[in-house]
Amino acid sequence: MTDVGPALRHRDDAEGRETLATIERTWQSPKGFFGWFTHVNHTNIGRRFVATALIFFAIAGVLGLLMRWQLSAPLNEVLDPDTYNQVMTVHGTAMMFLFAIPAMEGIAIYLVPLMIGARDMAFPRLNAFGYYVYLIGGVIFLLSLPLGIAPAAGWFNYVPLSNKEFSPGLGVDIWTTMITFIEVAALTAAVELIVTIFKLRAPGMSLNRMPIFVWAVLVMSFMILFAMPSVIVASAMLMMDRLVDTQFFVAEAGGSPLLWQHLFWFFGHPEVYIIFVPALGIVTSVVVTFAQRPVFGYTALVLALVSVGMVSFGLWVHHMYTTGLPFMGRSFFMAASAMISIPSGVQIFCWIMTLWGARIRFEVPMLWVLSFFAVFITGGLTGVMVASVPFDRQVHDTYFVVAHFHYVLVGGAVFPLMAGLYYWYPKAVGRMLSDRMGKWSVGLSFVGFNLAFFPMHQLGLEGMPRRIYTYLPEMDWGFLNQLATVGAIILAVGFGLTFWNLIYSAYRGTVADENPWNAPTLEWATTSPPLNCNFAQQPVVQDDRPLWSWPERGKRTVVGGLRTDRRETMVTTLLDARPQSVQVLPGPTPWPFVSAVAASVGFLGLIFSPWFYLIGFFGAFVTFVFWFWPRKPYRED
Amino acid sequence: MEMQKVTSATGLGTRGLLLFVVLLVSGCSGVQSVLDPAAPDARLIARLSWWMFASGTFVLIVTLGMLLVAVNLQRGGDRIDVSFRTSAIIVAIGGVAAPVIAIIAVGVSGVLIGDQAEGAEDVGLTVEVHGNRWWWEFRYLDEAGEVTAVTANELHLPVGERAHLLLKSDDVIHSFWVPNLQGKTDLIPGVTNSLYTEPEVAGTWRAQCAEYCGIQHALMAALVVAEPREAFDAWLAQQAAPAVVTEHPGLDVFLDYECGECHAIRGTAADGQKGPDLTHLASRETLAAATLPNTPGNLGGWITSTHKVKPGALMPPTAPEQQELFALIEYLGMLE
Amino acid sequence: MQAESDPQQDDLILAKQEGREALSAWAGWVMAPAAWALHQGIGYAMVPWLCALGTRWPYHALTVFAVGLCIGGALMSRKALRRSRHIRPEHSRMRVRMMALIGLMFSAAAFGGILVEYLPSFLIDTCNGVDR
Amino acid sequence: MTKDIPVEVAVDASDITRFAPHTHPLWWGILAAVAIEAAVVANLLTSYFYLWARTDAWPPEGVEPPPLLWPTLILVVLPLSSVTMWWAGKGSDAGRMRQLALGVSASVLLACVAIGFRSIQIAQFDILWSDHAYGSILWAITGFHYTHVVSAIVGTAAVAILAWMGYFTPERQLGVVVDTLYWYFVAGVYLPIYLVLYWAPRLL
Repeated sequence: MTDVGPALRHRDDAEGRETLATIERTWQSPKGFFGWFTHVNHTNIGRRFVATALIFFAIAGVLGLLMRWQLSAPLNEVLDPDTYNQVMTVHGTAMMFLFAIPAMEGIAIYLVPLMIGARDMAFPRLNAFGYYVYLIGGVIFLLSLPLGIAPAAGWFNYVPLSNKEFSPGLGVDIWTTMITFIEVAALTAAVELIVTIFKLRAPGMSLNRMPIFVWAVLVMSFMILFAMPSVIVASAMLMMDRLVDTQFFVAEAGGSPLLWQHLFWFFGHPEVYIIFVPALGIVTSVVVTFAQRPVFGYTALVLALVSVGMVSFGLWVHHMYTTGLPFMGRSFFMAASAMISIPSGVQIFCWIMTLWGARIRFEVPMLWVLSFFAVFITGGLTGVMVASVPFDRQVHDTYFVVAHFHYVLVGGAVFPLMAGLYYWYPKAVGRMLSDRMGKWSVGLSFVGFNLAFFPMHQLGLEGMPRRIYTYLPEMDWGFLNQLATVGAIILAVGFGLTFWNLIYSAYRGTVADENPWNAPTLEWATTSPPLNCNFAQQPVVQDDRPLWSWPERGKRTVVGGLRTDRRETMVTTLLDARPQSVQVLPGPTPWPFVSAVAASVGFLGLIFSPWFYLIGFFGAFVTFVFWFWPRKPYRED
Repeated sequence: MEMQKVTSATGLGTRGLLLFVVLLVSGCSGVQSVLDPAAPDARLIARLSWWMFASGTFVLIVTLGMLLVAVNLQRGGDRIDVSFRTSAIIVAIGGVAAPVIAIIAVGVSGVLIGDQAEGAEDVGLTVEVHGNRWWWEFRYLDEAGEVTAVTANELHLPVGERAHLLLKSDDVIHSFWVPNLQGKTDLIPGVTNSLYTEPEVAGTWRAQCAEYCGIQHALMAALVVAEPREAFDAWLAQQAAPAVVTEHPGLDVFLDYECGECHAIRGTAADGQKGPDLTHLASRETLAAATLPNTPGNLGGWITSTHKVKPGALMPPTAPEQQELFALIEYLGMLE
Repeated sequence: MQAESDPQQDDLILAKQEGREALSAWAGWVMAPAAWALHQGIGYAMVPWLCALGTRWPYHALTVFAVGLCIGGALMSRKALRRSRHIRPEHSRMRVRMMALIGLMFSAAAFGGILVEYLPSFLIDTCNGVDR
Repeated sequence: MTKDIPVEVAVDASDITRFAPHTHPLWWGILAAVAIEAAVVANLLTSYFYLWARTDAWPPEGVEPPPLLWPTLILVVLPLSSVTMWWAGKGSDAGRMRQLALGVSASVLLACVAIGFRSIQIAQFDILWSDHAYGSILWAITGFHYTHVVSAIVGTAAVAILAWMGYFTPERQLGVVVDTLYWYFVAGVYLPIYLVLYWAPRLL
């Protein structure tokens, strides 16, 4: 703590150093192995979320490569069909639940408090709890694959295929319990983010001054809040069907297989946008910074984000066009599905107009964003096509759809995520990522991606269905599949370079400045990496780009009078962000970890016996009570 | 296929956009292809597809073109500030007006074409399609709804007549899809769905299960044969009749090894219902759900090493003595 | 407590209107999506019933109701927008304008969305594909 | 660069309250949790109607809808426990800590009575969860609400113990406020469940 850091440069005297040292001690996380389990600071938890998600991404990516290897030639025998189906199921599930959502949440957890000028999130301990839940659930889920007991019913687990009768063994049980468990983590993060954004914004940051990224995270969190419950209900029903012989999905006993599809897709469709909405926020941040001008159409972008969130709840039936629903009912969803093109179009053109004629710096994050444009627009256009009932009845469940959603998800979410990694890495680590490796990574990923997934459109139209472990030589799909496999390898090399870059630059990268890109938002107003307390003094803002307007105003406004000997952060009003009260945040504690372990015992046990419901419930409850029980000496004002 | 020559000629280094164009312009003639329609419904959808590909490509080029202009406009020069009004107009045209046109176009064309392509008028023949793990059964119904003939993995239809397929499943969800003829519809336990189709020309196409249904989903297919009415009638009469040979050493082998527990050969003691009806096995072109050509060698291989051909298939492999196997193959080969 | 150095009376005028504004500025946010969701959800669920009934008037009534909700939302948002016209762009209460503007646009979007979803009912027979 | 710009203290937090239980972030957190639970209930009730719509007989042949007596008694007891909860909150706002302790304890007792009634009523169900989808959804919704009442009781019991220990003060009553909010939800959500499970099959 000898370096006072720029945050307190105005008081770079003995007293200033002393004050900052006290605050930093207050906000410090314990060191050592056991200390690791007590961390609650959002920067620690956010970093862990992102790192874990990236590891899961790599694993799921390797599974994707395995599938591509198997499919590179007709009647290939790299994987036997059962293994292939397990690999396919785990690839899809892991990419969705273990990588995409947690990675976005992790970035949000890391950045949102910094961006809104808060010192931490509203419920730091809940945050830590969510992480352990995610880690435990994810590891157990992935372990099922090497043990050979992984689920093999596809990531959307259609009943009756996933019933006990047609999927005996533990696979689907592991899916239902662990996915529900991981969703608990997603829900805690969503609650946490909503409350943090609502109540902990820096004074002056009224709703119309929030960075677009924060708006995107807010929309994402609300979507999680309303979408996840339906898949939790669905998987709980499936769990009970398998465990205690309920009849929710059994047609002979009054149940309905279509109920599962409705519940699953009512979650499943928003899920795609849950992944994609924060990516839009990342794109906006990058576009603004590298065009060096305020975003065009702030209000329009907010409108677009919120309407993407809302409309996404009205599209789920377009996953069920082929299930024999009445035609008029389906036709309602045709227009609704195509409607998502309006907010997407508005956003794309707002970005184009922001970039129009600007002096753009083509740094690596900007290059990722440019590849995002090309790939995402293609995916969006095929998305409008599959909104059409007759066309969808031909391409549904074929490789055309595989191509479409990889264009949307990889192009629309992973490329922006990569842009985000390159953009915010200097802030989080304090060093720049290698530029050369970054450029190679963008180029290889872009070429590899298109080579891997573009031919799949053609394959789908030639009749290749999804989720097949092999195909006959007479089908003539061999060449395009080979092409796709080559592309997948190039794509993997591209992403792999970024992974290596992340590790390499942590030690060898050039040291990053406080604000290396000259960005306008608050996360760049503190040291790189941020102080334990984020901001020595919480900022007060007058517009949505404080770092550009402070120099113009010639002064930087801050909050004074927060105590240094305990963790305090400002609470402001929801809409106008007027100062309202001060929240005292809790310090390091192991209880979230203990609670997560207790809850995971309950969930894991459910695979074997329904009684673990009670064990987990009461186990978690007891630890919660310990967690919340006020400790003496009670807080005094 | 023609398309492959074109793509390989341009080489692997082809850039995305070029590839896009190349792939699109090369129609291909497959037995399982959306872009090679052989029925009015599929033709309508194929035409719609081409329209959508063309307009999609146009939109992609325009939007990316604008982006390229935007980012290249001022490389190194001074920055240009576009007025709020101009920007707003461009956003309104590109982001609102164009999508609205697209929505209306997609919506109206989808409704009209979709409705027509699912049309249920002038239905002649009715066939029950049963999805099983992992093979198809077709039961031909007469006017009264009685089953006249049962066959497996080979659907025959008269040319130029609209057939009504009743889709049923007793195990998991499957989806019946003949890309050349019609879009797919799912077979869902507890529900009977309908699909209407009308081949325009005589020919053979491939039907594929399109909804993931377990370990052998990949190789769950069937042949769809469209033939003129007379040929079809003859075929149906033949399929409706009991087995042509009911006394043969091979049949004894069949019964000894309990094949009759699952398979039926009408006119003999074999009356199992779990597996495909084999009464006229020799009349079919393929074995194992359109996976192998129907030759004596393949039949023997399928009987003895079922799980090498299709791991996880529900038929247990049988290992008769060589003599018995030959008799069995010979007998099954006589079941015209 | 204000971070801005705005004239005090500005805040006073605004504070008086706050209650009404808070409601009307949010009207479009709540009513428009609700109208769209109702129209779509109920419309979707009522198709087999409409087919059995042999008439479409319940659906028309539903559409009129949903469109009415949208128009109501739009009117209230417009009112909030007008009332907030004098707010200076650098004031933090600019967000009232933003909320109202977004509410207005939501109402317009939902209105359009409902009409586009309403359109097919004129082009096709209700009973197509209602087998069960 | 930011660090070179002179600083001005625009908001002084020294005098701003550290105790604001009614606008505390935790209050909003519980509200979000309630929104999640409400979404779960909405999904369950929608599933109930969906299954109903796809079945010929609901409840299935030979099964009676659950009797009305006990559920209706619960409909009295649970709101009553909310009233005592509200009264307890009033007390803690005004600094009458005895009232708080009494009110909270009364709520716990009333909820225990409700759980008792609920158990009787579950024993009266005419159908098992494994017999028919109707039984499955009936038991699932009932079990869901049962679990919530139990967890509300456990949480409130903890608050009651703290209240008797004299932990709470007018400033330090966040626990009471959030517990009350959750309690209102658990009591309030019973109404739609009651109407759907007990009246809908009789009336529709």
